[in-house]
Amino acid sequence: MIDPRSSVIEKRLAGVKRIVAVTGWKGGIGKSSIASVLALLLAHKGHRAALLDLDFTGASDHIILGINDAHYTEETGLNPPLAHGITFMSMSFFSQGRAVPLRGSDVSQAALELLAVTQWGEQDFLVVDMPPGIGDASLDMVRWIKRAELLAVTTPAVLSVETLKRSLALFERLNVPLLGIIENLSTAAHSPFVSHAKFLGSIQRDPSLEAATGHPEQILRTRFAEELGKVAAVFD
Amino acid sequence: MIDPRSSVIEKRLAGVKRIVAVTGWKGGIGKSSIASVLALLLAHKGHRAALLDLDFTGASDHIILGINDAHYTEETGLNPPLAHGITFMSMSFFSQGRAVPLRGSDVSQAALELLAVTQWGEQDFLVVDMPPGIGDASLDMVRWIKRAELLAVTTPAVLSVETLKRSLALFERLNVPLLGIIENLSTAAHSPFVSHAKFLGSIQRDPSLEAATGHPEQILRTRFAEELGKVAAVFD
Amino acid sequence: MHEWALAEAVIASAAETARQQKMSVVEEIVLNIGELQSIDAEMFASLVKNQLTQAEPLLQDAEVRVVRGEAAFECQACKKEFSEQDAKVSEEEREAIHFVPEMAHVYMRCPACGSPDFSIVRGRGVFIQEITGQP
Amino acid sequence: MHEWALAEAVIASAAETARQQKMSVVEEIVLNIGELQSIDAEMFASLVKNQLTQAEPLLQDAEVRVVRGEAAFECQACKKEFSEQDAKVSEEEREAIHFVPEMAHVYMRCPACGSPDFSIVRGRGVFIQEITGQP
Ligand SMILES: Nc1ncnc2c1ncn2[C@@H]1O[C@H](COP(=O)(O)OP(=O)(O)O)[C@@H](O)[C@H]1O
Ligand SMILES: Nc1ncnc2c1ncn2[C@@H]1O[C@H](COP(=O)(O)OP(=O)(O)O)[C@@H](O)[C@H]1O
Ligand SMILES: [Mg+2]
Ligand SMILES: [Mg+2]
Ligand SMILES: [Mg+2]
Ligand SMILES: [Mg+2]
Ligand code: NI
Ligand code: NI
Ligand SMILES: [Zn+2]
Ligand SMILES: [Zn+2]
Repeated sequence: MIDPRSSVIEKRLAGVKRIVAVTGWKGGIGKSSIASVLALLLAHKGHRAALLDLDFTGASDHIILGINDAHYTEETGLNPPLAHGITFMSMSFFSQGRAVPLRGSDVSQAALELLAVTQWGEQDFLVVDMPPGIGDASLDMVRWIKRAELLAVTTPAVLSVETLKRSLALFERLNVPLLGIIENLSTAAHSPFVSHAKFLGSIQRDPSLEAATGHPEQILRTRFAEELGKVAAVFD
Repeated sequence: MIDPRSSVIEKRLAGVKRIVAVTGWKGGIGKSSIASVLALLLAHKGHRAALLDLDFTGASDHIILGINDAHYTEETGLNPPLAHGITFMSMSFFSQGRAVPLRGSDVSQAALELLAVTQWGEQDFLVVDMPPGIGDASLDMVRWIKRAELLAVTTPAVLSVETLKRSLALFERLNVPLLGIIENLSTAAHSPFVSHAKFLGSIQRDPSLEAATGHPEQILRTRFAEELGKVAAVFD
Repeated sequence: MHEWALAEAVIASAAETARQQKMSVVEEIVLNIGELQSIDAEMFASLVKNQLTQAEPLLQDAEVRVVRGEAAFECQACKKEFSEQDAKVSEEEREAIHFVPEMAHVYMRCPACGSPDFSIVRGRGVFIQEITGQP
Repeated sequence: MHEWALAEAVIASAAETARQQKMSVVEEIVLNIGELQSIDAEMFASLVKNQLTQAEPLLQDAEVRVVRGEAAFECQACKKEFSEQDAKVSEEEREAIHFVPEMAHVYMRCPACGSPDFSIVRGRGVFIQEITGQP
């Protein structure tokens, strides 16, 4: 039995100019916030921006962006809806607000299915929000989305720095290009990555982000979005 | 071919009185900090306390507790070392500070191996630090460690609250007992879980925790440990 | 008809396989359509045939045959084996499973123990079961 | 000799299986010892035999036979199949793999493409290959 799906992935992504995988391999460092707001900012600047939430068991981009009513349509594949200017795909469209208990092998299968049937169309950027850890989704990304560039997130906390160090070493050996490193939830004591050749900038803890959750217009007015916007200048 | 390992798990855990799985299913909410410091506090109170870091691809308890030199010994199995009064087992003993890229199926295999060969001895408590998401490790816990009780962590943030809501509903259906809910990184705006019947208490953001990382004596003097200590009264 | 996208994958994959096996002409493609995904087998076969007419010469004259694959599940918690019939899912849930069969873990439960932790042993979705042709 | 713990698992599992298959006496237990874990087969067989003498009557007189399982890996990234010989690991790394064979993903790489994303197809660790006995 031959699984035909991987043969068509490259074609599905052919209209996408750049693919940016937001990672950092640790949980709770702001990967989803940065991925979602980055897509929002890129769309606002007039780029064609798409967002894929690949954290299937912990999907959150739809909550951050307040995407409740948008729905994919079925045509020659699944057409992701355009929500707040972003072409968006997430497992949340299929799970009706319930928990998604998937083993890693199921995560792989579901990712393969979405990559095979999602018609992204023409995009300047596809931002991919990665789950924590180096598990099936991370390894599949290297295998199937060969053009992905890493946008690595860290915080000044020892635990985040240690995770990033060991993971970057691995992904460098795997020849996955590193686009840059962002420090989030910055404090006076910076992480050692601020002196890394690929360091892009810092984002402070912004207490106003929480209340803006679910409200894109409000998010765009936060200091978080302002600071991320400066970092995102790397895409101009 | 029969895999013999699962037949011996119950026996390996027979000397352990209570098994507490620290979860919350979201990343970065303080699961590892709470699991590690809870084990430390229990040991300090004179309980026999063990700690198993089940977040194989993102192991961090050894960093939190500063366990660098301790090493397991080989006898009629693996005897976990006693570090700072805690009987401790983690994948970090085997990975030499490198990244641990494991697919979910490998996480299951590695967990099964550790559970089959680790000789925990007599313990009042085994605290299990869970990874984020509902993946292989979470599902294996339900399958293999049937006596585990959930100690669920949340924060006041919408994203954490939403994750906890959907996950608790699932685990309730699976008949996994909920020991209690802790709110970490509390702010003035509390999560709706503070009025939950199983709510145990709140822990503030404690800026002194970061500098104490790796130094158990110093951790015990933080406000974080003091507040967690009050919550841990539930174990007396 | 998001099935069109899967049909396109079938064509691409069949061409790849035929070339690997150094065929100069493909005579038959046998598809296995897993029950879980609720894909209409006739409809899917005709989608593949339609795309074949525009495909490269290698594939253009291939027959398309369809075999339906029954879905089978095995619970990892209690080892119970069960079939689709044992699961009750609503229309809306069935649609989610149609697009992403792994959503079965969200909407289906082991009929014996209630766990969502089962494996999809067979009958998940679209596979190429066999390709025959001339060298 | 953490192998003692695995030998204990073998005994417990063999007893379970024999009871499921309604055997009254077990005559032979054939073990498959995967190469990856570097367990000495002779030593392991004798550990199992020693524990048998104290096991329940059902198992007490069983012969223990050992078959060595060669380790085989398949890269998920480039599909290359490879064997243990293709991997260079130090003594210390070998010890980690001895305790937790999945540590192979930390210390070994696909010899063709350098990926740690391979599957352990065969020869991981200790399995019971066969149990024979009388009803
Ligand atoms: N710069 C920031 N200021 C304030 N809160 C933040 C910031 N970055 C992230 N957060 C909050 O931290 C939590 C974790 O962020 P999230 O994007 O979900 O991280 P991850 O995807 O890495 O798990 C969320 O509640 C989010 O709102
Ligand atoms: N109450 C707290 N006050 C200050 N920092 C905290 C608190 N709880 C957790 N942290 C910090 O937050 C980060 C994430 O905590 P961690 O325990 O690793 O979470 P998880 O295991 O859920 O991913 C760490 O840097 C940790 O030191
Ligand atoms: Mg996230
Ligand atoms: Mg943790
Ligand atoms: Mg499954
Ligand atoms: Mg493997
Ligand atoms: Ni359809
Ligand atoms: Ni040994
Ligand atoms: Zn079951
Ligand atoms: Zn390879």
